[in-house]
Amino acid sequence: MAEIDKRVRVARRVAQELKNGEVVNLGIGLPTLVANYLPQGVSIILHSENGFLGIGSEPESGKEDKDLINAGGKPASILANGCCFDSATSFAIIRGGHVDTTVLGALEVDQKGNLANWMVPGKKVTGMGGAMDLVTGAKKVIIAMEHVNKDGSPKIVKECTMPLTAKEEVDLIITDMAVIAVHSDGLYLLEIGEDITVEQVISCTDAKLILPTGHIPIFGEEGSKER
Amino acid sequence: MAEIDKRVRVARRVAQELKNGEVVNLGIGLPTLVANYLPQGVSIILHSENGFLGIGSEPESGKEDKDLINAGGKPASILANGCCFDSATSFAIIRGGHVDTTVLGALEVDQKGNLANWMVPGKKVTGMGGAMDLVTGAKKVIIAMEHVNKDGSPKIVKECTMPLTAKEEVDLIITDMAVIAVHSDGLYLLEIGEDITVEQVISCTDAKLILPTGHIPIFGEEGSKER
Amino acid sequence: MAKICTAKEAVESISEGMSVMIGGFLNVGTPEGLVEALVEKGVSRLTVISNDTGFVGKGIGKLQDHKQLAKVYTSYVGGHPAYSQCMESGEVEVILVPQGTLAEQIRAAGAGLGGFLTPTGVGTVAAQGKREITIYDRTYLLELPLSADVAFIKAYQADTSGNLVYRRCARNFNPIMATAAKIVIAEVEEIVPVGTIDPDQVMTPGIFVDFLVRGDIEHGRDR
Amino acid sequence: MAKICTAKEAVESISEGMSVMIGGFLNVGTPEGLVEALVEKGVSRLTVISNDTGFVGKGIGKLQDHKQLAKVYTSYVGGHPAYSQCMESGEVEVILVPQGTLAEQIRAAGAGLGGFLTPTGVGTVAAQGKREITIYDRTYLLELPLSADVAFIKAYQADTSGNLVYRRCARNFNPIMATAAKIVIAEVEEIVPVGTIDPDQVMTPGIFVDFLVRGDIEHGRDR
Repeated sequence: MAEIDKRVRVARRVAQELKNGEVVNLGIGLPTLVANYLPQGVSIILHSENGFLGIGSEPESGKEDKDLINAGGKPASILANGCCFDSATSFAIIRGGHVDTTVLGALEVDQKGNLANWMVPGKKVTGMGGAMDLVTGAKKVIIAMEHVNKDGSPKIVKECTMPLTAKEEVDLIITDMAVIAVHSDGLYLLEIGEDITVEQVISCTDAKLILPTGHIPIFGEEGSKER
Repeated sequence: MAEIDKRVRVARRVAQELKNGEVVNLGIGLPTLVANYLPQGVSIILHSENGFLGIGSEPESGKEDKDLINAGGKPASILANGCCFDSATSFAIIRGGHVDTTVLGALEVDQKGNLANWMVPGKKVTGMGGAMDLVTGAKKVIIAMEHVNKDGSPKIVKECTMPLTAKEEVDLIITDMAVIAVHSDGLYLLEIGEDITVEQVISCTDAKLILPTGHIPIFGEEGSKER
Repeated sequence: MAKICTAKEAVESISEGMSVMIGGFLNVGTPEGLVEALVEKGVSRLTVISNDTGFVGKGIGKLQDHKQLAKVYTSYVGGHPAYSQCMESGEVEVILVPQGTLAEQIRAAGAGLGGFLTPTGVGTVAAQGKREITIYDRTYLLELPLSADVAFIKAYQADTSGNLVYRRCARNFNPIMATAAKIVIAEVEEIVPVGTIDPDQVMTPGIFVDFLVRGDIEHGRDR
Repeated sequence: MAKICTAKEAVESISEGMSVMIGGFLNVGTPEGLVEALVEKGVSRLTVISNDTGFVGKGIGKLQDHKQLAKVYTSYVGGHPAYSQCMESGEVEVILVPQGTLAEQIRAAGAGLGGFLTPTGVGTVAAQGKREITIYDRTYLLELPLSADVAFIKAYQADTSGNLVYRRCARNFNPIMATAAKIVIAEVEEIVPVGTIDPDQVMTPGIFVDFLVRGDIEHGRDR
C-alpha cells in the first residue's frame, strides 16, 4: 500500500473514534489529516495549544492573518464561534481534562501505554513542546501512526527505550495495520486493516497482543470519504 | 478630640505615605477615607479585590451600575483607565506583590508586626474575606486605626491574643496618637499627634516602643485639606 | 456544547448531597434565577462553594433561609446573620477560606493541578491541618484543588455556542467556577448569534458551558 | 504607569547576565523591535525564558545568532538548528520545560505562589531533580515559579495608561509574562487614548507595564 494510502487509512479510522461536539487536539503531521475524514453529522471543536479553540480551514494564500497560526506554525483560521486565550489558560484547558481527545504520532508505544514521541537519543533535540501536557491531560489519548518504522522494525514494543512523553496514558493505538486498545493488563487487538492478517500484525509488533476470541473486525473499507 | 476628627487625622496622615502612581487597596471603614486626603499632585490607582482597578468616585444616587460595587458592597464607579478581571487574577495581583500598599484597620497589632483584624473570639464570625491575602501579599501594609479601644484599652500589644490575619507583615501603624514603624527589633515611635505627649502614647500602648533620640516630629497640623 | 433551556430544566439533575459552586460577590454576579430554581426544587444537604453567603432573602442567602445546606466553603458569612449561629450549632459546616486561596483552589481544580503553595494564611487558623512546605526560606501552605458537581454561573452575554462575556465586577468567581465543575449552568442577560462576540473578547469558552438560561425569560415564565 | 519611549530607550537598563522573558509562539506575538534593540545593544550572557527559540535571523532566534545567550528556559528549540549544537557543546545551557509547565511557572511567579503540583512530566526526564508529591494516590511534580528581570511583551493595542489588548493567538505567553518580571516593556501596534479600550476588554492591566514602545515608529526611526 502506498504511503499516502496508509496515512489516509489511519486518519479515516481515527476520525471514527471522535464524537459529535468533542474538543479535540490534533498533533502535527498525520493526526492533522483526521479533520478531513469526520463521519457525516460529526462536528468537533479543534483546540490549538498556542491559544485558541475553533480552528477553521486553511486560509487561502494571501488571506493569512499574521496573528493566527496553528501549533505547527502554519497559517490558520478561526471559526466564528471560536475563542482566544493565553498559554496558561490553554494548558489549563488541556491539563484540566477539558480536551476530550488528543491524537498524536509516536516513536514508540509500549504495552503499559507508555509513549515516547519527542526525542530520539543521539539525534537533534527539539523539545517536548506541549506534548507532555496533552498526553497527560487529555481524557483520551489516541496514537495515530504507521505500524512499523521505515526499516520495518516495530514501534509497538514491550517497553519504551526512548525518553518518555508520558507514563501509562495511551488509550488507543491506530495504525495502518491494526486498532489496539491499551488496558491495564495489556494490549488488546480490536481490529485489523483490510488485506492484513492477524499473523502479520503479530510479527510486526514487539509487544504481546491479546487476541479476540471470535471473529476479528476489519477496518479500512468503510468510513466516510474525504470531504 | 471628636471621633470624626481622630479619623480624619489618621486618614490624612496615611495619605501622606502614598506615592504618585502607586497601586493601593483601601480596607472598609476608616481606610476608605484616605482617598479624600491625597496630597496635591499625588494620584493613586485603587484596587478593589472583587475584580477591578481604578475605583472612581461614588456614583450619584440613581446612576449606580448594578455590576459595580466596591469590596464592601457599596455602589462604585470605574475610571476610564480602569480594568476588570476575575477573582483569581485579582488575588494574583494582590499575592504577587503588585499592590504597593494596603491600608487596613486592626483589632490588635503586636510588636512583631502580627495583625489580628478579622475575628473576635466569642463574637459572631464573619470570615476573613480577602484580608489575609492583602496583608500577606501587598508590598507595604499600613494599619490605620484609633490608638485605643472604646474602653481605652491598648490595641498595640506585646503579643496578639486574637486569631491572626497574618504573621509579621505589618510595616507601619498610623493612629490618632502616633506613627509607629514595625522593624524586626521592635516598634519605633516616629511621630506623635498634635497635642499628644510621648508619655500619653507610651501609656496607651501595651507594647514596648523604641523612642527617637532627639526631637520627635509632630503630625496632624500640616497635610492637605480635604478635597 | 451549550443547551438553551429554563432554569428549572437546568437544575433537574441536581440531587440531595451534591456540591454546587455559585458565582458572585455580595450578590453582584450571582445567578439569582438558578438559585431560585434550586430553592423551588427544594433539594437539601447541599455543599455550596461561593465567595460569600449572600444576604437574607437574596442570592445564595436563600439556600440558608430554606435550610438546604450541609456544608459551605466561603470567605465571608457576614452578610447573613444565620450563618454564625449555624456554625456554632454545627447545623451547617462552614469552612472559612481566605478569598484568594478559594479562588486559586477553584482555578487549580479547573486547570488540572494537584495543588499550589500560597503564603496566605501561614501562622493563622487558615493553616490548621494543612501541610507546610518551605521553598528558599519562605514557608507556604499546600492548598488542594476544589471542584464541584455543578457550577452556577452568571454572565452578561452568551452566544449560542455558550461563549460568555461578563460585565464589570460581576465577573469575579464566575469564569474560574465555569472550569471546575462537572455540569456548568450559565444564567445570562442575553443570548446572541454566533459571530456577535469576537473570539478575542470571549471570557469563558463555550466548551465549558452545558446549559444556558436566559435570566429574564426565566423570571417571566417560571414565577 | 507606562512610559512611552523607543525600543532603544526601553532596553537601556538591560545589562549582561540579566534574565529576559520574551513573548511569542513560533514568532507570532514576539516583540521583534525589542529583540532587535537588544541585538543592537549587544548585551550578552543573557538568560532567556520563552516558549520557543524562534528561527534563524528572526525573533528570539537572533539572540542566538549573535551569541548573546548563556541560558534558555523553553519548550521547543526545533526551529533554530544552532540550539541542539549549543546544547551538546554546553555553550548555551538549555532547560527544556513542558509548555504547560512553563506557562504555569511564569503565572505562579506573577501570582505570588511558591509553586504548584502538576501531573505533567511524571515518569519522564522532566521529573529529574524535582520533588514528587502524592495527593489522593496521584503523583505530581512540585514545580517552582519562574520570574525574570525584564519581560518583552507584544500586544496589539495599548492605551496611554498601559492597558493592553492582544489579537488572536499572538496573545500566548504575553499576558502571563507581563506579571512576572521586575521591568515590563510592551511593544504595541497602536497606542490609543484612555477611554478607547473598555475596562472589560483589557487583557493586561496597565499597572504591569513600565515602558510602551510603538513597533512601527520603532521600525521607522531606529533602522
